[in-house]
Amino acid sequence: MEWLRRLMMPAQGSEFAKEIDNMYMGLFWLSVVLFLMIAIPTVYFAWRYRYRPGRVTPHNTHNTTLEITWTVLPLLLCVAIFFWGLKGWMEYAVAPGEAMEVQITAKKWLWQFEYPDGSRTINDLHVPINKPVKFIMTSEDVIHDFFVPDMRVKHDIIPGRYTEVWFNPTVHGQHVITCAEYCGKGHSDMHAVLTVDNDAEFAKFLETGGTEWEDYFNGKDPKKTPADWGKVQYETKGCNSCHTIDGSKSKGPTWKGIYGHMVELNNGTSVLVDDDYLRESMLYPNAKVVKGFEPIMPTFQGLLKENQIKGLQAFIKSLQ
Amino acid sequence: MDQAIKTTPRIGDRPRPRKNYLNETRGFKSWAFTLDHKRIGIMYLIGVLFSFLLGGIFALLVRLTLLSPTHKIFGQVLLTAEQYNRVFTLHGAIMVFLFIIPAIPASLGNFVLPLMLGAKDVAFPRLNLFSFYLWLTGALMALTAMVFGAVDTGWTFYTPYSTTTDGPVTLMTAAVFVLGFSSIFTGLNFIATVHKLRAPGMGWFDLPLFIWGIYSTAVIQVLATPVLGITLVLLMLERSFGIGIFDPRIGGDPVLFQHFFWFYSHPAVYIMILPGMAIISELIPTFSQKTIFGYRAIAYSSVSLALVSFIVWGHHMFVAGQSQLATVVFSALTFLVAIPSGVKVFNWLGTMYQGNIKLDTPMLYAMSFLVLFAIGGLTGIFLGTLATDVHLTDTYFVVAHFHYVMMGSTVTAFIGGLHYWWPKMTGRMYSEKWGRVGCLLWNVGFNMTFLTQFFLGSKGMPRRYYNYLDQFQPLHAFSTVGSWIIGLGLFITAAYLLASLRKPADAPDNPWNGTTLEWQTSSPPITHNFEEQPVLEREPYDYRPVVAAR
Amino acid sequence: MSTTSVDLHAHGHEAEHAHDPHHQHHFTTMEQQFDTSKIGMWLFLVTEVLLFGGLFVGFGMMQARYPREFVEAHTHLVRWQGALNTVVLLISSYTMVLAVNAAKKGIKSKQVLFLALTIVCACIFLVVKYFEYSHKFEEGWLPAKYYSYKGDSLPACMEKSAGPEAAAAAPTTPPAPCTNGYATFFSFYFMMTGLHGIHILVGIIILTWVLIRANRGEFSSSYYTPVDLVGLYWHLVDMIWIYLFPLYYLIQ
Amino acid sequence: MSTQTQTATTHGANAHAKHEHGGTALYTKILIALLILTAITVFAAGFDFGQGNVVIALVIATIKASLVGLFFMHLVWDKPVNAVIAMAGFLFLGIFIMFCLLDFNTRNNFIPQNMTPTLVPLAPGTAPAGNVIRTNPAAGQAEGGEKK
Repeated sequence: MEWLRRLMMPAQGSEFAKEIDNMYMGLFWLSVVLFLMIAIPTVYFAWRYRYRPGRVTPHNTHNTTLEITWTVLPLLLCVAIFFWGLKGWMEYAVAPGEAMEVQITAKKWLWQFEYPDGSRTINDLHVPINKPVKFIMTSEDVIHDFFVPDMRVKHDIIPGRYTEVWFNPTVHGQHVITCAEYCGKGHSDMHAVLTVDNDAEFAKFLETGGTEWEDYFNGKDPKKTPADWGKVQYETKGCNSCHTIDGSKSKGPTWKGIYGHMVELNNGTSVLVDDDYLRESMLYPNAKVVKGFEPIMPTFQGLLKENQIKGLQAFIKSLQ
Repeated sequence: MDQAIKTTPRIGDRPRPRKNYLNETRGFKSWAFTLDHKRIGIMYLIGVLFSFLLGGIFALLVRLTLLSPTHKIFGQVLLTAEQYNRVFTLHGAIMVFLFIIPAIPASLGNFVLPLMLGAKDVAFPRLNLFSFYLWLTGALMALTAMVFGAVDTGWTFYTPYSTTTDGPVTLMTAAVFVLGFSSIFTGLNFIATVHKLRAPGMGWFDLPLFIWGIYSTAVIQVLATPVLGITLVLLMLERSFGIGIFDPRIGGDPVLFQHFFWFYSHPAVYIMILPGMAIISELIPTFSQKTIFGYRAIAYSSVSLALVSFIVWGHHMFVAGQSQLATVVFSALTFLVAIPSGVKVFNWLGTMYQGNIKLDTPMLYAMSFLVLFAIGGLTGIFLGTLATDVHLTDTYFVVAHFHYVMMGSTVTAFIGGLHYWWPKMTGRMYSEKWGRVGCLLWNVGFNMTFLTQFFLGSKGMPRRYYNYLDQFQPLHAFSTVGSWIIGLGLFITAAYLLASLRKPADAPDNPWNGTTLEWQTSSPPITHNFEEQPVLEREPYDYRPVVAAR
Repeated sequence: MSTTSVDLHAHGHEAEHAHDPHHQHHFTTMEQQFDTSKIGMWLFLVTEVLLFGGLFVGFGMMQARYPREFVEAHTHLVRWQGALNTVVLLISSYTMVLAVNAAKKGIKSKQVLFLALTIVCACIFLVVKYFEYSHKFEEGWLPAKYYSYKGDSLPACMEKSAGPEAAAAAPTTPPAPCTNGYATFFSFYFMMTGLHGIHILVGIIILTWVLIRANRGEFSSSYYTPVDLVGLYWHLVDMIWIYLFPLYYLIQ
Repeated sequence: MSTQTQTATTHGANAHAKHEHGGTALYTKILIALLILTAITVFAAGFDFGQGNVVIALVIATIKASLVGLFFMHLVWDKPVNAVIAMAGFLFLGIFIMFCLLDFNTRNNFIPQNMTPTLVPLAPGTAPAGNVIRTNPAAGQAEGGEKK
């Protein structure tokens, strides 16, 4: 009966999906049996006891045994089905502790995914294969619903609150993510692609910090230059808590007008501010500290991806 | 028929009285200010059928739009996404609030209930007329909202979408508020009528089962609808003043809105289905010419369905962000609904067993009900079960499920009941042959349209989608074709029913050999229903020959 | 199941009581008519209970959500005004029940007196309410987005988020002044007391109508349904206030 | 056989008027009881019982409402059906409250009840279309802090 399952259900992307399918098919066959128990007598009685003028019908008002039977048996059946459903639900509801956490922010009408290392993607979710992933979701406007048919999971995303859902993908490749709670004009176009990567692919994906940066480097959008990408890093990676971009002094040197100029270091030497120096300062900040400043900057090794460093370099270069 | 008359004691095919409720008085005023429950019932009937037509047109538009993923008909885009959202909202809101909820209780119920009780009228005739005008006001407000661009919230008005979207949402919710009060007053009227205006000799367990169904419905109408009223008021205030209860932006909780909404709207589902079941409980014994099997079981199951319907509303919110515990509790309680529904179905089958079954049009609809309701009910199990619901909720599976229950069951019963009481209401018999054709088309079209949608849903097609993935196209097209067959069937039904009105009155007082009191008066009934106060001498559905009874 | 004799008996009554001008044709007896009206009224009251009930539920849920804001907002209500109104309404209920009693006995003078007293109490209630409302308006304790009182002690949203996880984040978040809980409290205050006030107003109107009819001497021991039903309505309005009073004025 | 028809036949139309219920003396006593209960509830509110205050206030209110219902609204003497209707109203209101509370009180176990105004800086329009880069650093950090 595998063909029938295939006919009715989408591809199975996880062990959980298999369980749901088993349950679905179980209920399906049960329903078929119960349906025939109702439909066959309906048709059969209509034919077998069809109208004959003058036939006197028996005056059967009730049969207590029969009625108790068909009250109690369905009740027992229902109790069994409830617990069956509860079992699957518990699995759905409780994420394993070691699950990787991905933040989802839904908005009319797109999905933003944010990974533990801060990488972000839009409408493009990558997860490693055979590792549980937990999604912590919130919405910026109205209620949306994160629905991955292949994983058989779905949960509403509610503004002003966090909701959670998880799955453990076992099938390599692409799956559909759709919004299942009506959210207006673009509701039916609110799709995203879930790509289940193997470990190497996922590591590569994380290394480049998602795919969003590509938009800033491919030159398609004049509003998205590498310098803009750097500005985003400046604001989100915490650079702005110590470095200003307007020339004023803070805990660290300002970035305004330093690129291409010599600066004096606290060991008395001078250095030209170029891409190499900037990269070194981000990854090994205490190697060359500018005169008049404490060596307090933490290393950003591992926190900044190559494209982000490039972006920051371009951003600083643009601050003339 | 001759033989049948001999076997039952109370067919009064007396000469047709010259004056009946239709021709007693004439003129617009005699209808507009009538206090006669039969005339009010007829006015309701015209109103709800008009709403059904309107809602049906929107349904056909929705299906037509979904025929292809490009939405192009003869090279033209039929509806844009915004228009589509408005059209499915209108379809839902009109069908639910203007059609299904008042359909059976307010139209057929209004007409038949006092007749069945052997009463001259409902308890509060003026209130009855008032609720009709409330319905009319609500309907006009909804139409006005439609003219002013209509709303795109879905009939559920979920916040915060409904508090932030454009369009005359406030007017639309006000319309639903007014319609709610119409429903409340109808229910209130019926409860009082059933309590106090039963014919002499009619105890609670001598009530026809139709009355039990309508009574249970009325209980829900009175207890649940006020909460809808206050929910809509809160929604309007939230939208206009930002009171901070439903919109998270100003500190509210959107899930609380869903609690409020479903506290009414789940019981409202039973406002829709219970009267349908009530009609079936009349049709099956009448056309089986056999006493109902398990009278008390059916009566109790109606009442228990009404009561249980109040404690299961959370099953609409399994994945909507309510607490895990609440979800589990609501799922467990939801299964309770299955029991009385099953009991009813088995009892109906028990009634047909060894009957003398005449396959007239109303009985065909009753049998369709059994089959369609079985599908609707059984697919409900998939949705009540926690784990499978996660996958199926908010998809076309749900759409198909509730159409099987609301349309396949309630509307089927409504049409069956309309055919059943048509001779009583109008004094005319309709074409039996065309009746059967209509019923056949209804069944074929309905199953084509909605059985398909179960597959769409389980495959992962979310509901309320304008665009869809290409893989769903064949099923959508099939479903759309089915909707045209439904439309054709209903068109034929409307045509032969209207055609029957052109004939002179030809219906006998008791064309189906029914045993309930409404068949004891003339067709159509006289203004005060009965020449003399009928007295219940035997329990209802007693088909034993008179000799045996005495 | 029954016998026909009962029915004939009932028919006899119909003929007997057909004279009463208030007797509607579809009722067999006046008592049946009275009982039916009463059931209808009680059903209506149930819908009123559930209508208000929705607001009570909303209030309860929002109180659970903003416990501190709600408690603080409660202190802005003047307890003695609430208490005075409670007493006034209880007394009006008392005069109402005496009016019904008088109508039942057919004593016209007492009916008029007690109905008038009830109306007076209702008016006193509204006057007190007027002073209460105008004070709230002056201070800016207004519902929803019109809330403009500046003296609240806590920035509501910040306080709410101060869970263990959010604690670390809190210092970096600018403390956004947020009146959510307070405004919601006053939204509910105005909605619930306002809806109740509307019911009082409607009560005054129908009490006046009944008073006029009583003054005409329309009510007697055989027909006093309107007085009785208006009485039921009035007691329900009182009953709702019995719950509103502690919920709003006493929890501080 | 319906009971009301029997009642009608035995009592006649004015039957209800002949039942002597209540009376001024009883109503006065009820009024005094209500006023005393009001005083008690105001008095009790002066003490701090924590959550107990609400319970005490509601219990007293329910006693008062019952007195009004039973005596002023004649439920004690009335046909039982009216009392059943009245109880049904409160019963279903109770169901409504109970299940809402069931949800609200157990929700926090699973979802952090977190109402920081992350929405405010992220309001639509502040972010470029088609992109949700957060321009407000504070919001970004706050979000990061809450996340884990």
